[in-house]
Parts: sequence; structure tokens; C-alpha cells
Amino acid sequence: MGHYILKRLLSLVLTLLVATVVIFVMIEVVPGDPAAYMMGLSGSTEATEALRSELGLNMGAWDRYISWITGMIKGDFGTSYTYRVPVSDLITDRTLVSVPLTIYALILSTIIAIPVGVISASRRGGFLDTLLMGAAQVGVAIPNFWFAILMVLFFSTSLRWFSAGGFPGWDAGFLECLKALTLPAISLALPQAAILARVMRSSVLEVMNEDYIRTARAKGLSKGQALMRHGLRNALIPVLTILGLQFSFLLAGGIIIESIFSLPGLGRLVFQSIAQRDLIVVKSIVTLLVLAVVVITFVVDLLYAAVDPRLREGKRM
Amino acid sequence: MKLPLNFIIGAILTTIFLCMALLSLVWTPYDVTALEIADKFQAPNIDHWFGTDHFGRDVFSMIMIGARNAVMVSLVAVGIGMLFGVPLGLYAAAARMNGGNLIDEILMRGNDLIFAFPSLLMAIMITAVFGPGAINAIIAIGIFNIPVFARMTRGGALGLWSREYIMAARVCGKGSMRISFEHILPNIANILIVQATIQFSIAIIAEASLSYVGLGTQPPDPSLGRMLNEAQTMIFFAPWLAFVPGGAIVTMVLGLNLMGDGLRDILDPKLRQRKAREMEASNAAS
Amino acid sequence: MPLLDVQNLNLSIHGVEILRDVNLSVERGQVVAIVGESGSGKSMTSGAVIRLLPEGADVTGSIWLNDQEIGSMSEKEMCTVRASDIGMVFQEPMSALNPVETIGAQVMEAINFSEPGLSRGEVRQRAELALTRVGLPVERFPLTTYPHKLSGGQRQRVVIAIAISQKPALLIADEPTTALDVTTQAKILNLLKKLVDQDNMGLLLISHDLAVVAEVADHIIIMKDGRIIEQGGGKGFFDNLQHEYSKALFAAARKQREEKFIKDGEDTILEVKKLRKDYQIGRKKMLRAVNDVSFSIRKGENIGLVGESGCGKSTLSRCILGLEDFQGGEIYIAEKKFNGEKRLRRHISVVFQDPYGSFNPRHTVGRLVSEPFYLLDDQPRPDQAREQVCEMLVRVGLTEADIDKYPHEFSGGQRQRIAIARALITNPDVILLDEATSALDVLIRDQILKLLSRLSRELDISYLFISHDLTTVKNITDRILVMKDGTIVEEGRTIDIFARPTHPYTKSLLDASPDINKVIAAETVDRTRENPNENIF
Amino acid sequence: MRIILCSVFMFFLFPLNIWADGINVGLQLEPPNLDPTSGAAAAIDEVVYGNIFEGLVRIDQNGEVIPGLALFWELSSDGKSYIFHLAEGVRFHDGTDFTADDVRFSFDRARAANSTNAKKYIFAPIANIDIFDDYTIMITLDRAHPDFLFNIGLGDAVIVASESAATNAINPIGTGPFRFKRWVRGDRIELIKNNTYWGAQARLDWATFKIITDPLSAYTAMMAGDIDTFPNYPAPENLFLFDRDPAFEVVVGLTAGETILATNNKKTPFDNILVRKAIAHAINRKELIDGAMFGNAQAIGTHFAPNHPDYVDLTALYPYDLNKARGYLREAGFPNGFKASLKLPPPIYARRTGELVANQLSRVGIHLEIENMEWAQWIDQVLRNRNYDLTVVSHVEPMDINIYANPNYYFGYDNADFQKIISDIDKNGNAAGRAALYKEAQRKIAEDAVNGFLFQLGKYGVWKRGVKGMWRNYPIRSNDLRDVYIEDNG
Repeated sequence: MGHYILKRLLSLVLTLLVATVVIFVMIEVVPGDPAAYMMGLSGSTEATEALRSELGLNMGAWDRYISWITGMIKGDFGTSYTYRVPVSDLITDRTLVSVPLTIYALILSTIIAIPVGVISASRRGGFLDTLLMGAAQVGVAIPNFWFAILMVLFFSTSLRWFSAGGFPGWDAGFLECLKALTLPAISLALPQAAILARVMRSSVLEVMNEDYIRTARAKGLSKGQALMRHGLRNALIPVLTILGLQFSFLLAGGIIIESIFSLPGLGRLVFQSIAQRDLIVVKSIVTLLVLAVVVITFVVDLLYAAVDPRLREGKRM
Repeated sequence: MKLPLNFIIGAILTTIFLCMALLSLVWTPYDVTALEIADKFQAPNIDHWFGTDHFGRDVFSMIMIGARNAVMVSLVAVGIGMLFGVPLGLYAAAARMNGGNLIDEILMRGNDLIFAFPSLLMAIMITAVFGPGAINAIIAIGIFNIPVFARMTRGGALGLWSREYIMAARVCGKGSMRISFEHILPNIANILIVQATIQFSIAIIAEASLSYVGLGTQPPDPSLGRMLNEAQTMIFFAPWLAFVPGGAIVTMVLGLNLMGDGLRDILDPKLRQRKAREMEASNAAS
Repeated sequence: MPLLDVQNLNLSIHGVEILRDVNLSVERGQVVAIVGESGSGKSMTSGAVIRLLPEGADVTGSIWLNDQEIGSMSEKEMCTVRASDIGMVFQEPMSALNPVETIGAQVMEAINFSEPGLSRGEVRQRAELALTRVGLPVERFPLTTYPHKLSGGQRQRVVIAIAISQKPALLIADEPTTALDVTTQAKILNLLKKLVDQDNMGLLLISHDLAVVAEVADHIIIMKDGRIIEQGGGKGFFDNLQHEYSKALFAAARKQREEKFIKDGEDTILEVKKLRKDYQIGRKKMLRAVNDVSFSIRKGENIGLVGESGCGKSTLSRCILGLEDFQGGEIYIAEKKFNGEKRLRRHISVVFQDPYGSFNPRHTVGRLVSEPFYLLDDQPRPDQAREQVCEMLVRVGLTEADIDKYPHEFSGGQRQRIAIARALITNPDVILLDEATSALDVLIRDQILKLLSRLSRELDISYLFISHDLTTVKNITDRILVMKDGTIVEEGRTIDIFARPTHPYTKSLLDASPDINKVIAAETVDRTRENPNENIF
Repeated sequence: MRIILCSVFMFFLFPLNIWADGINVGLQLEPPNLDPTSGAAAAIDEVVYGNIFEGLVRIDQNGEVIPGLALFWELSSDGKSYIFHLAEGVRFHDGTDFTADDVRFSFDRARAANSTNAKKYIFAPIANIDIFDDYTIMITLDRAHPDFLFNIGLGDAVIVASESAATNAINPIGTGPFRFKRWVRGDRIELIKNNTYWGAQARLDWATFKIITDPLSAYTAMMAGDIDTFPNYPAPENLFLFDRDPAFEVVVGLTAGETILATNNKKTPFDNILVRKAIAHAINRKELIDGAMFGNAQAIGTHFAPNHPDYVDLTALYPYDLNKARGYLREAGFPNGFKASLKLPPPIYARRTGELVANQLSRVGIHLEIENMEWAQWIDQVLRNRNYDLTVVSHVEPMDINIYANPNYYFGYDNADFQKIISDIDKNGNAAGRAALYKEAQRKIAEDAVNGFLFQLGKYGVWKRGVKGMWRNYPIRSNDLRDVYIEDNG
């Protein structure tokens, strides 16, 4: 197992390195000059030039890549062109919104999806099953940003239960923030929950066909007991993968949701930074997101091993 | 054989939209490029089934064309995904089966790399680099379809390579490429078809998202996503402008997903095998 | 009043009749065997008793266990019955255990359900006891062992431990040994028998193989098409069988090999010299699957390659077929060194075990059978090809009409015939039969074997018959190679091997392999309950 | 003991105070940083101008120049040198004193070679700066520049302290009536009252600028009461919803933003005046204003703010007349029109107007390929490399008709007569003469149909009833809150 982890870590680092190159090249070819952007319609050329040199934009590409990488390794992501503050500060602020939002959404979708999946699996073909899975189908089909708009319309404008958007900041108190994150979390969670529920259902059905369930029944366990004691843990294995994927998806996928609820999250920051050509921010964030994805997949694999002893010796399936 | 209900419903919905899309090529109730400010914000009525927008355009016509654009973009995007992904997957599997683990590793790591990038974000980047527009939206979405199909193909292929009929073919001295296309591809075709429908629906949502942020199909061509975006601020006095395109997207995707599920029930060999297993279990010793 | 008494049991699933008034009874300490081919309904009978049936099952008739009618019990009551009165052992030991739970946990769970309210310690002791009794002493197999660490036989023992740990009155074993090697099979059967005697349980043993049960069963029930066609036990049961089918079954089980003249001085068409094949497992570990194996086949000669799973026989066969490269040694086909050349391939063809997996489901029989033409330099014109395929089909006992059908339209036996046709189409010198009959029912197997020996006589081709089962090989081969752990431990003429095996492993194989003749022989002498190898731990 | 009581008391009082003495201001664009002397983002001025930073002079909501840190000033007869008499006892928010040195520092900094000031040209004419004493300073120009006084009232010319200049981007230190408290990036910027302000104290205890990018949430935020005032509400289409709601007040003013169909005069066929005239005739301003701005804008016929005294209404010069348009096209040799591109920047007004313009021009056979782009790309392609045919954009700089005199500006309008007019204005000291010249300039560019002159961008103020003292107009981009107060619940 230890050797396995080591191997994975190595490929993880490799992936990241390649990723940074890809990102950097991509950023390089993005047209549009941050300095010119900041100078606006009436900006004089020499002022722009001055700004360029101030931002260190007229270094060679290679040098910039190296300094970027070495900087990141040291934890220094450079200074935002537009905000003029350390990128790392920016990112930490935004992460403190995006990550909680993501986790919130994931928790929501999980607590919705798992029971739904199990129930409709055990009621397979029954009315409840058809109903729930029908709902899930619709859930998958709804674009989350549209759903978000509808929710704003309903809860903020009509009912005025939640404030329309914005984020008070954690010093304003946990509950306040939770409240601010609720609508966004729901609009993120719903489609994910729908997907998750479908996966859960099919994997439960799969498991219920296994021989060891029959063995358990022969021991005298009722269908339900067999499912709970032997089915669930095995059924959760595929669900883990989806959860992993969803976490990384939500982390970056919040862009539109964040702007609809005007949340100061990573997604919005990166979107805005692309528009403002604050490229140093863009590449750092994208790198971090890639890192997140890679790490999460890694963690999920470790979780597999935790759930499934067959993998503890590093046997891959 | 009796078709499952979800397939029937899905097929119907999908055909409706496809017909609308095709019809829009030759005819729409109104010309969506002609702006008539005079009759803007008309609520749904006999003349304008889904009302008119802030430029006085007929929403129904826009939906028709918007659906067409969505379908077009998604189709090509998924097409790209299959065109590159499937051979890649076949090749990787064949390579692994013939001791070329390294090639396989590299290809799959490459896949993981693409997977590791946040797709919507990358799409935005790509469109930021090459400028917004349908073509670039297609590319952006297509790229992220490649690894999906590559993985699926490889997985299915690996499963088959250990089958005895593949060995039989190899005993007959057939090369791995020949085997891939003669024996393997036909036998994974069905799962690929199913996946294609799923990806198709995902692509439609992706296209909607992209044009919602203004990076998809460009005006004056209507696109469902941008219609939603424009409708946002008018939702309070012209709600239909938001509900209609949204509903259109949902029904479209719903249709495709239902059809995909139906197809899976019909085609998916895994499921059929399990059915077979249950059957055997019920009337045979093994 | 017997322990288990099933009275005119009828079962249908989704309206399809599976069982038709089945009557049987099991006494305490008695071993009752149900024998029948696939689809005879033998498993469903046991399923009906413990009431674990697929959806849509509809049962009528009465099932008495310990003087209580369990047939009409509620599911809830049934759970307690399963927990305490009935234990069950299934066919697939590999999948019958929950992979993510320790064996201890799974046994202890069983105990908890049969006797709630036992202290944790007691449960633990009971579990250890049960495992020890089935031959998994705690010292070597602690309760914390996970199933994937165990071999098939050991897992089956765990399943048995689970069953007996509940102190059931009735034990049901549904094909408990079919998935296991011959030697393991014998051990498991003996274990079951021993446990039955010790705990004075009733054992309902289900099998497709008459020979297997003949040794252990006190009472034999033969089923066909959901009906019991014959049952009886004790002395002379076999001598006065009534029903044709059971006679045939019996004959098939005990048939002796009709001698075949072995030619000498024929030129060798396949020669394997010091073949060595290693597998890389993990970083540095090496597994030597085939270790300096040498043998040769002369024209028209039929060779049996016998060994248990994992002995390397299939690896060897894949090497010979040019499907895998090997580290050492050479293979000569028709005196020419072979490593994958097309023109040499045509001398050797193959028939695989799985009659389901060995055809591309999307190709017609015509296309399947003519696939090997790909090997020929001058490939026949389509019409010629079709012609040849047709006559080949007829030759293997199918009809010309079958040429346009798809594989799934055929039964297992027919499929093997198709496979044989495919193997013969390029008239090779050697056909490699890889467990070619293992997946078939006894009678079908018999037919296929007949066909094979006929063909070998007619076409004067050789077989390399790879099997785990000596008895199958016995009836078709002239020479036998016994393989163990990658090396050939014994080689000789079939008759000699069976008459006087020299290597202990061969001996054990012979002892283990179920042979109804022994039973008959035994019966003529006074029947003894003595088991050949009692000490199975 | 008393302290505890006190604090408890405060605790209960505090929230009330918040609602009473503070204001939440909605802002659509977040300023990239808070240093108005670097970069051009209007959003910076919208937060800091007049609130945190002040210049020697100030510009009020009518575009008039009024005293700022300079209480009064004298202009030499040759119009070259100004003597500013500075307010005394002024302190920067960090406690440092404000003196003439700060003025010199600020101006020298803006003039320096490595200056990143977007409006460097303001300081170009400065010949030298003489300090008489701490509170008297003379600035001498190379020649008379009548606009100079107005220009140093702009955000780019605010006075900063040498100690804090470098860090103003993130921690602005000015002399204004509000001081910077904190900036939750992406969400809000908090200002609090500067109790040591040298002039008339602000009437609010605090002001928070909330960044609300999404027009939908702009509406919901107003409705939900998260926002007290939206000085420039981003979605004109639903202004009427607030209008009919008694809880709100809608004040539609004007900005200095002339929205034009900018035309690449150097590129064929647009170098042909006939084509430009055709376009002018093909444009239906009313339809644009109704369709794109939902009636909330004022038509213009030239590049000049309609609320300026010297404005000339030239909208009738090229009335909407398709036949005339077609005629000019025929004359120009395009009987069945031509194809061209229309590059549109992000703002909603530009996108909507663009779509309508494209539609209108198509009526005379000019088919425009719309290309939506981000500012970065727009600036790159259109502004810098002049790689465009047509674009729609709003020029928000006040009194910026002189850009037409720059042949290298992206219009590519190179006309000697016009350049002469502008230089005359520059030299001419007398107000009446200047007015006449301005009028002439307006006519000139209108007749040459340099660009399509569409409408003056409105300023859509929406605030709760009772919010008083907000600016009606945007002569410059500023939300000067010093006079703002909340009438009732005060």
C-alpha cells in the first residue's frame, strides 16, 4: 500500500507539472493586455508602458514561467495586476466562500440522494420508485443557473426569506453566512443530488444481486437487514467516485451561481479576472483547481481502500 | 420487443425538438432578425404563442432556432468526442493487451489531465482566447468529450479482449487493429450510443451555460442560454421570457436522458447479462 | 416423521412452470442428493425449501420442517427459521462472502441471528469453534481475515462454518463443489458428510454429477424438467433404475473407455521443448507459471493435459496458441519453429471451454466458422467457403440451415459443436481442447466426447485435451500429462496412469476424482462408511 | 460598572444607529483598486472621489468647478499661472498634515516619466510649480489652458500624500470626509465618517459600497432592502417597476457619456463621407432609445453633453430617412450595400444598441457581423490597433470633444479645420469666444458624420424614499456622499 501511495503521489506531481505548462501556454496566447485594460479609453501609451514594466509583463515567457512556478512552490503567487494585492490573499478570501459553499452543496445533495436512491431501489418498479426517479430525471435536466434564477425570484423577491445575494463575511457570524449560502447551495445541490440518487439506486440494485446478499438472507437476515448490513457499504463504493467528481465540479462550476447570488467566490474571481486579463490570478486559480481535482481523486482512492479491504494491498480494480 | 416507457417518452420529446430544429431551417413563424420595437414585451397570445421579447422578436421562432443551434453545437461536439475518443480508447486497450502498457498509461494519464481541468472554466478560457462563437463553443465542449469516450471505449474493450472469441480471432492470426474494429467496436457500440445520448444532453446544458455567459452562439442568432440571460432583468414584468427558454432546455435534456436510459435498458449488454444471470439462476443450477 | 417433508410442491416463476409436484423427505443424519442437469429444477427445489426464490415465484404444496409447516409461514417467521433451523451452502464460494467484512464478523453475525442475547465473548468462541470445525483453525485463520485472502475451498469452508454455526437441523448444499478443484471437492464433500454425522443434521445435497453424490448420498433423487423421475437409495439402486434418462445418466457416469489403437512412428506435429513462462507480479516478484515443460504430439495421437486450476495448463495452452510470448524454450509445429507465424498457425486450432463466450454474438454461424479461412494464403471464394462451412456443420452434427443463425439461438452443446466446426474448417493437425466439455451437462458432455473421438478417427487429427478432470480425459486420450505448479509431474499412457499412477499427486487426483464404479465396487462388498482421507485438516 | 452598562447600552443602540446614520450604496462594477491616480477604471472614482480623495478644486454634480482643497485661486492675466490658496489645518486620514508640498508631490508624481496616470496629459502643460508657503502654491503652465482648472478637478488629479501614495491602491489615504475602513473584495467596500474632516462634516456615519454585478440581484437587492441607493442602476428596463413603487424614488439624470457608433474613418468604405452620411440617415435614434434604453436616454446629434450650456442640438441634421441613406450609398457606389463588422464591448447598453443598429443598417443593405468581446479584447483590437469597422461605445470623459482632434485616435478622423478649432479653443481665454468655437466644433464633426451620434447615456438613480443629496447627474463618475442623508428614521 505504502508503495502504491508513493507511486500515486509521483504521478500526481507529474500531472500537476504538465498542467502548469498547459495553463501557462494557454494564458500566454490569451489576447489582450492587462496594462492597456487598466488604462482604459484615454490611457496614454507611455503610461501604459510604464504600467507594463511595473507589472513585470515585459519579461521573457520562460523567465516568467520559472518565476511563477518557483513562486508558487514557495507559496507566493505574485501580485494581482488589477487588485494590486497578493494573489494568495485574494484566493484565500474567495476560497473561504467557495469551499464552504461546495461542501454545503455536497452535504445537501448527499443527504437527499442516498435515501432517495436506497428507497427507490428497494421499491424497484413501484410507484414511489417511478416518482422519485422521474423527479431525478427532471433534476438532472435543469440547468442550475436557471434554477437559481427561479429560486431568487421565489424566495428572495416573492417570499423575502433570504437576502438576494452577497456574503456578509465569516466575522458576521456563522448563521448569517449559512443563510447567505443556502440558496446558492441548494441550486448547486439539486442537479447533483439527482445524479447521485440515480447512481445510488443502480448501485444498490447491483449489490442486491450479489451472492453474499443471498448468503446473508440464508443466515436469517431480512431483505432490509441484508441491504443495510451488507449492501450499503458495498453500494457506496461507486458513489464515492461520483462524490469526488462532484466536489471538484462544484468547486469550479459555481461561476454562474456565484455571480447570480453575487457571492465573492473563486469562480467569479477567475471569471472576472479572465475578463480583466488579470492573468496572474487566472493561472494561479486554475492551477489550484487542477490541484484540488487531482488531490480529491487521490483521496477518493484512499477512501476506496478504507472501504474495500481488497484494495489495501494496492491491488487496483 | 416491447419498448420501455422512458424510451418512448424520451424519443417523442427528442423528435419534437429535432423536427422544430429542422423546420426552423426552412420556416419560422416570424423572422427573428427583424426587430420590431413597436410590439415588444407581448405576453403569449394567438399571434405569438410564447410572446415577444424586448426587441419585439417572436419568442417561439427564437426557441426553434435556438434549439437548432443547441442541437447543432452539441451534435458536433459529441461527434468530436467520439471521433477522437473511441479510436483512442480502442488503441489504448489493444496496446495494453499486447504488452504496450506504457502507451496505455500515457494515453490514460493524458485523459486524466483533461479531466483534471474544470470544464466550464476551460471552455470560458478557450472562448476568451479564440473569441466567443458557436465554433469555439463546439471545440471547447468537444475537447471534454474526448476523454469520456476514450475511457468508456477502453473499459469496454479491455473487458472484451479477455473474451474467448477474441482469442479465437487471434488464433486465426488477426491483428489487434483488425480485431478492434471487427470484433470489439460492434460489441461496445451500444454502450457508446447510450453514452452519446447522455453526453449530448450534457453538451446542451454546457452550450446553454456558455451562451448564458455570452460566449456561445452570437447574436443575431438566437440561443437559449443568451435568451435566459437577457430575460433575467425582465423576469419581473415579462416572466415568459425566462420560463420559455428554460423550459425548452429542460424538456430537451429530459427527453435525451430518458431516451438514453431507455436505450440502456434495451441495449446495455451488462444489464442483459445480469438479466440472463438472474434467469439462469432461476431455472438452472449455475 | 422425517425432518424435512416436502409434499407435492409446485413452483412457477412469472407463470412459467419450474417444478411439478415434487415430493421428498430428509431424515436427521441422512444425506439426500438431488441430481439433474441444468434447468431440471433441482436448485429451485432447495430454493423453495429455504424460500429464497427470484421475484414472481409462486409456490404451492406443503413443506414440513420439524413438524411445522414452513411453507405457509410469513417472511418474518421464515427469517427465524433460516436463522436457526436451516443452513445453506451455495455454489459460488468466491462471491458468497461479503468482500468488505472479515470472516469472523460474518460468522458471528450468523450466530447472533440464530441465538440473540449471547454475550460477545460467547459468540466469539462459537465462531472460532465453527471455523475450526470446518478446518480453518484460528491460529492460521484469525477471525479478522478478509475473504479475499482465502482460496476458493477455504471460502467454501467459511460458508459452511456460517451454516453450521447456527446449529441448523437441515443443511442445504447447492452444488457446493462444482466450482472447486477435484481434490478440494472431495475434501469439502467429506467435510459436509462428517458434519452431518457429528451434528446429526439432515443434508440436502444438490449436484449435476451423479458420480459426485454417489459416494456420499444415502438417498438419491434424479430430477428432469422440474419433476422427480426416480429416487431411491441403498443397495442396488443403480442396478434397477427404471427411467431411461437415469439409466443414460448412470451409463455416462460409469462408461469405460473403448480402446483405441495407438499408431507408432507417426511424425510429430507439435513439439514443446523446455517451455518456460514467467509472470511479473508486483515489483520484483516473479511467478513461474510454466516451468521447463517439454512434450510432443504425434499425428493422430490424443494427449490429455490434466491439472488443477492454477497449475499453468491454460498458460501453456495460450503459449502454444501463440497468444502469449514466453521466456524460454521453443515450440515446433510440423517441425518448424513457431512464434506466431500465420502459416504455422493453420496447423493448430482451438476449442474453448465457455460455449457462451467463445463466439462474437453479432456474427452468424457462417461467418464464425469461416473466420479461420483468414489464415489461408488463398482464401476460398464466398460460395466455396459457404459450401465448406455447410458440410463441416453437417459433419459435427448440425444442419446446413444453421449457417445463418446467431450463436444465441443454440444450446451449450450445439455451440461446442459449432466451435469444433470452426476448429476443423482449415483441417488442422492438432486441435487444442481447453476444458472443452467442462461447462456441459453430463449427457451432453458424453455426446461431444463421442463426436470428438469419432472425428479424430475419421480425420486422423490429434487432440491436446486440457482438463482439470481425469475421468473426462480418460475416455478420449491415448496419453496423459499430469501437471502441477507449472511442471509436468507424470506422463504416460492413459491406461497405465489409471492402472498404476506413480506420482503421489496423480494418486491423490485419482482418489479424489469421483468415480461411480468405485461405489458400485464398494456396494458389492459390504458398504463401509469409512472415508479414504478422514484427516482433512 | 458604568462602563459595562455603557457598553451594553451601546450594544443595543448600535444596530439602530447603523440604519439611521449609514447607507448601503449599490455598485455594479468593483473597482480593481482604490488609487484614482493610476489606471482609468471609472469604478475607482465612483467610490473614492470626493469621499476619500479631494483635489485642489472639486467638480459638482452640475459639472461646475468649485473650491476643493484650494479655497480660492488667482489666475494671471496671461492665463498661464494659477496661485492656489490652500485650506489650512487639513489632515490626511493617517494624521499627516496637508501642505503645498503634497500638491507638488502629487503633480510631480503624475508628470513623472514612470507615471502610471491614465490622464498624464493633464499635467503635461505644467511648466513649473513654486511654493510660496505651506498654504500658497503657484502652478505655471507653458501657455494658457482654460481646461486646466477643470482637469485638475478630475479624480486623476487628486492630492495624495508622499507617505501613503504607494499604498493607496489597497489602503487609500486622502483628505476627504470619509475614511477607508475595509474592503471585502468581491462583496463590499466600507467607508466611515472622517470626524476630523477640515470642512463641513459628512452627515452619514458610514457608507458601504456593495458590489452587485448581476442586474437581477441588483433588482432583488433593492427590493429586499439590502441596498439603500443605486446611483447608477444597471437595468433601465425595470426602472418603471421602482417608479410605480412608492417606497422608491427614480431619478434619471445624464452622464457625460456620449454613446456613439464609432466609425473607422481610415478604413474603406467608411473613409467615404457619403457612406457615413448614409449610415447617419439609416440610424433611427428614437428606436434605439426605446429599444435599447427603454426610453431612458437623450438623443444627441454630436459629441457633446446635452446639459452643457454650449450644446447644439444637431439631431435633425441627418434625420432618419432610408431613401436618403440608400441614395448616398448608391452615390458612394454601393447600390446594394456592403458587409462590415460591428465589435461590441460588454456593457448591456452597447450590446443592445449594437443589435439594433445592425438591424437598422441592414434595412439599407449594410449587413453588420456582430462580434461581442470583452473590454480587454476591445481595447486591444479597436482602441489600440484600430482593427475594426464599427463599434458602439460610450465616451464618459467630460468635455472630451477634443479627442476628434487627435488623428491617431481610433476614429482615425484627421481633419485640419477641426484640429484648428480645438487648438483655438485651447488658446482662447474668453468664455464667449470659446463657446462659439465649441459650437463650431460640434457642427464640424456632425456634418462630417465622423461617427454615428446616438444618445447621451442616462444616469439611472434609484433610491429609497428619504435618501437625500445623491447626485442627479454624472458630469464625472463620482458618488460624492458628503451631503447625503436619510430624511426620516434619522
